[in-house]
Amino acid sequence: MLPANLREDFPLLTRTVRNGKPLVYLDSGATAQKPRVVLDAERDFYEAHNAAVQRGAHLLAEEATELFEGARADVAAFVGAQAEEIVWTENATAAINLVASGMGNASAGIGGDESARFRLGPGDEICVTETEHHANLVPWQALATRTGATLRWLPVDDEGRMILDDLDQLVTERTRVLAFTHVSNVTGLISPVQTLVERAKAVGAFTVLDGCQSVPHLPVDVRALDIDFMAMSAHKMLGPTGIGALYGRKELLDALPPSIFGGGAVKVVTMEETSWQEAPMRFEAGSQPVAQIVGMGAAARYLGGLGMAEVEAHERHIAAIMREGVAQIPGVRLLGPIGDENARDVIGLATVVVDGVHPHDVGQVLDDAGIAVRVGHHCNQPLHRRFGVTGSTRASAHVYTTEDDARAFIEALATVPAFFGVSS
Amino acid sequence: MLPANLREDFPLLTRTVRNGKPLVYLDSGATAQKPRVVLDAERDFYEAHNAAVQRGAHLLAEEATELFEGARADVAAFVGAQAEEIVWTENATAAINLVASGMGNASAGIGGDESARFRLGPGDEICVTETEHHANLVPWQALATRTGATLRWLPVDDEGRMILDDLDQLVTERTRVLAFTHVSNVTGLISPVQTLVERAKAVGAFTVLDGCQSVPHLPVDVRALDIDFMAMSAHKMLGPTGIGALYGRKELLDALPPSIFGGGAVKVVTMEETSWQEAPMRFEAGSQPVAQIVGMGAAARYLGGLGMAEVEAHERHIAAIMREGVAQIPGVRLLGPIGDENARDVIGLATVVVDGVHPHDVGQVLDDAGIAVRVGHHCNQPLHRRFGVTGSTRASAHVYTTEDDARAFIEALATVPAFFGVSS
Amino acid sequence: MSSLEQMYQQVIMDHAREAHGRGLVDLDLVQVGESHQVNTTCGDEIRLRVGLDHDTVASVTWEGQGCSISQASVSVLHELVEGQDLTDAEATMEAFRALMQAKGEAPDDDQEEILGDATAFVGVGKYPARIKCAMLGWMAFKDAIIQARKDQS
Amino acid sequence: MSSLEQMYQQVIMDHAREAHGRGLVDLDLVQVGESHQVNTTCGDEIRLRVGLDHDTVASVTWEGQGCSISQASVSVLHELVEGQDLTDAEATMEAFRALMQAKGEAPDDDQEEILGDATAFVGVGKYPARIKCAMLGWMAFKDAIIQARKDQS
Ligand SMILES: Cc1ncc(COP(=O)(O)O)c(C=O)c1O
Ligand SMILES: Cc1ncc(COP(=O)(O)O)c(C=O)c1O
Repeated sequence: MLPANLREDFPLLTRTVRNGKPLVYLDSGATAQKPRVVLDAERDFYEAHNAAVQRGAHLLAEEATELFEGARADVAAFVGAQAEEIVWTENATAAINLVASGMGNASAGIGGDESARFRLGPGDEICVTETEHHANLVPWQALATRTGATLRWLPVDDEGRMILDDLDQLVTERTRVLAFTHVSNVTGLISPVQTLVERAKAVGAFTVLDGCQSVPHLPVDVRALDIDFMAMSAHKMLGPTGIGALYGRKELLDALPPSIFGGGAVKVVTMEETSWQEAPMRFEAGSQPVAQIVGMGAAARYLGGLGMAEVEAHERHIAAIMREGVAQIPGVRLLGPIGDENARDVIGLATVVVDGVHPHDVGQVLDDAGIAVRVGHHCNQPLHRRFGVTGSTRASAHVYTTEDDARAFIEALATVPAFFGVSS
Repeated sequence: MLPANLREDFPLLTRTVRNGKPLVYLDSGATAQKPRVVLDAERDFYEAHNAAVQRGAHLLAEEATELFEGARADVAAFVGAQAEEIVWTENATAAINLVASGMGNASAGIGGDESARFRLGPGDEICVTETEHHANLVPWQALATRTGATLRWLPVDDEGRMILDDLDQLVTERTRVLAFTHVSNVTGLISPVQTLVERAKAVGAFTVLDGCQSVPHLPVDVRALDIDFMAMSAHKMLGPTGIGALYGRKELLDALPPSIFGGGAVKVVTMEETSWQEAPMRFEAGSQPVAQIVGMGAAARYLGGLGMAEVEAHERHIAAIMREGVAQIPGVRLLGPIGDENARDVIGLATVVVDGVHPHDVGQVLDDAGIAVRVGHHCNQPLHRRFGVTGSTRASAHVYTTEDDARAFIEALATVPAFFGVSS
Repeated sequence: MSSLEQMYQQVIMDHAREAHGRGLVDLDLVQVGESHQVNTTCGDEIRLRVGLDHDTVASVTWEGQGCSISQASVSVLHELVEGQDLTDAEATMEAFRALMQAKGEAPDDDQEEILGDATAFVGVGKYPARIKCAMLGWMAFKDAIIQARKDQS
Repeated sequence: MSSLEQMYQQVIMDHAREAHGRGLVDLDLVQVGESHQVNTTCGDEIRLRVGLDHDTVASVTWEGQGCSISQASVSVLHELVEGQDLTDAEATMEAFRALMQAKGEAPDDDQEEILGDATAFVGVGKYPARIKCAMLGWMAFKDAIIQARKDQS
């Protein structure tokens, strides 16, 4: 169980919205609210320790560096990695792009011999899935364009589950990268990571896991998952905006060329050429989001303190209430698995389509009741196209989401068909 | 004149350091301290308005979007640009990389016909200068490697001044990009922007200005400077860490392909291909550093409120005190112009080399006196090599720097040669 | 009337349910322009075709799908501007744009006369995220006119 | 003694002024290894060469430049480990590493005996940014030994 008074840690949750209604925040899948410890960590950094890290030889710089590297150790421990395997990035999108652009740069002759293993060309393949967020699709499309490699994808079935029947035909010796999400941001489905990783290893493909929707909600251990790279975003894990991280196996990070070039990432610079530092520094060009990094460390500690097994149990519980409730409303369709049995692999959210009512209109009615949800394609157009819709309405939970929140959503949702005169 | 009680706005400045000594912070060139209004703006965002921007249809999302776009308008106004000409980036390094990588991507076939004007290849040239920070050198080296273009540079003289005699031979019809800094982070010299821009325009080269050390310290108007792109970092202009911006002419931004791919930046995405939004959105893939953006807006308003002409006068005054003081110390060499006449183009800092004493050792003595300076190459190895040294000690000012700070620096610096037994 | 009811006035609901001008019509006119607009938040799209007969907006038809606000808005647009001369059509566009910026303030009598049924969209102005929806068809119209004026088919 | 004086003890100042082992020596030994280390903050570099004679560290020479701490440290390193057998040299390295981690705590008698002159670096441990300086030569030494053991020239 999570602490009963946990909501008190989150200042924003006391807000009222339209007509003074209390806020029911069900948009944590887009971005989570922040506990006071995270905000205090950032503020304390600014008020007492702010300085450039890893450079200055003065006291403030030492303190700032210690907080900066301490946060790296905290985030690493949170996902079972070594500190030097964590690279700071602006968000998860930047983390995935770092890998894809690094490979593109290797293919364009940047990074020398050590980066040869990352070179792609015509005849090589990159494999993704049909359930990917744009952040884990578009960078790979661009890499294919840059290198002449071919993009392929695992299809999904009507419930949004990856179809593994043709896995061996889709992921082959030609496959250099297999990139897929850990948890879908539309269906909430947890992917069959083990099967995919095993196949990738069998053919020697790098694995890139999109951990955006898993790391905040369930225990994640990169060694146990045995993946090569993983992207995550602090703002979805109760941390600050403006910071995320890439996990990468150290020996891979040390060989991958950077894709953002500048100070702090380099060893020797002449007008003609540049040599790079080792990972993670080689990827951290320019002044880093230090206050946010310190905040992300605090968020990892906060979540770790709650216990990710507890968090997972809570999020499954809330998702189940929402999904069961939705199933009772005529004219409302749930995207993803339906029914208890099938929903075992689902966590944290319920995404719905109301027959005959556009998601924007659904969202408007919920907003009027003080309920904040996300409407649209949730940066995942291909999966919506697969489901035969252009958009949907998503209610997503986090540690502070209550059963009452879930019920408020169901109640308000049930009024929608009638409001738009489409009740059956 | 700046307000007499201005220092009270900056909580960190009351800190004490080694042995309880009051802090003399002279490392603003690396990163500036933050006024309370900036910290409050960030905190208020998190506590009352935090939500994903430009997507949700709920009240919080509306409020967050309004603050987000309001900050864009504030930052744009601060440098004389239109709001849609401001692209948020993690820092100035990322802003410069956005332009360089975008051109690299255009050259690799990304972005279609509209991006043709940004394609580079063998025979084309990119021109930088010998005084560039690594952030405005290494991305261009990488672009040259990617495209086969040739990198050239304007040399500097013994005082660090760009030598313009051969400008017409170095910037020619072959030159596609002329990238240079507005103010040097080592010498504090203000560059001859007008001469450089005129030459670039005459040959049809794009101009990229590194505004890191100018925007925080003097009035900058991108229209008056008539440049194509400019990079800036919030953390040097009293704003939060983790946020910067790229200014770009709208018609150029709309044609340049992105280099970070993901959600929010795209229009229509299928598994096969993607079309992008217009600028600035096309460059803002992934969840943005919204709280930091709001903080950057507050910083721009704060500086604007002080009046940049006042700020400039203050920074010139402090620099003059430091430089005159340094000139009195035997065995200490000033990098950059020397003497009143020559120093007219210098702002905000004094960078020194103590004969026979390594900068780390200089910094240690200053640190012991509570004075925070930067030691090393300041991410500018080529210029130090040009000056015949590997590193130096830099004292840099901002609005809160006092005459007493400047004098404390001089006094402590004067003790260094004797401490290391190298007095003449 | 709650804000929600003020937004979804009966006029809007009716237009949304039975939208006018839907279905692109082949035009045998000198100046024809077309525009395709996408609301990137939700993927809604409208393709709108305008035919000019000298200075008259002779035909406005469209296809696409979207929320009730965007559908009703383009339907009302069709009703209002088809048949207007260009000057009046521009005034109508301007009045609608002003209504969207008014944050829910009722328009004055002059404006109301220009806007007709479109006055019902007043409640949308309170919701910044929905203004994009209401403007989608109008953006397409504006752009299609520019295209039509270039055209000499 | 202030922290500053504790850091720059006379021993260190002397070694910095007149560093030992400077100047790479050509070695006619079976196992020779070399390493080049850069302190990326300041650009300081050290190139260090080790020659092994069976299990003995027969020669340690170096070139490069840097701050007084890095120069004094590599000078003391030369004095301590040249002539030691490999086991003792590793113990010396380990003791120096531990001294750097000790945040300014004085070493115990055993350690002090191993460290000799190097004990003077105790004050450096209080300044994380300077530990890198003090370690530069030692990192090069560690790496050069690895290289030497691979070598069978
Ligand atoms: C002149 C100059 N350019 C670029 C940069 C890089 O800025 P940032 O580290 O914020 O990306 C700096 C600061 O380090 C600078 O002083
Ligand atoms: C599954 C998934 N991947 C990637 C992202 C992108 O994360 P960010 O916007 O923080 O870069 C998101 C969130 O929007 C997501 O849900």
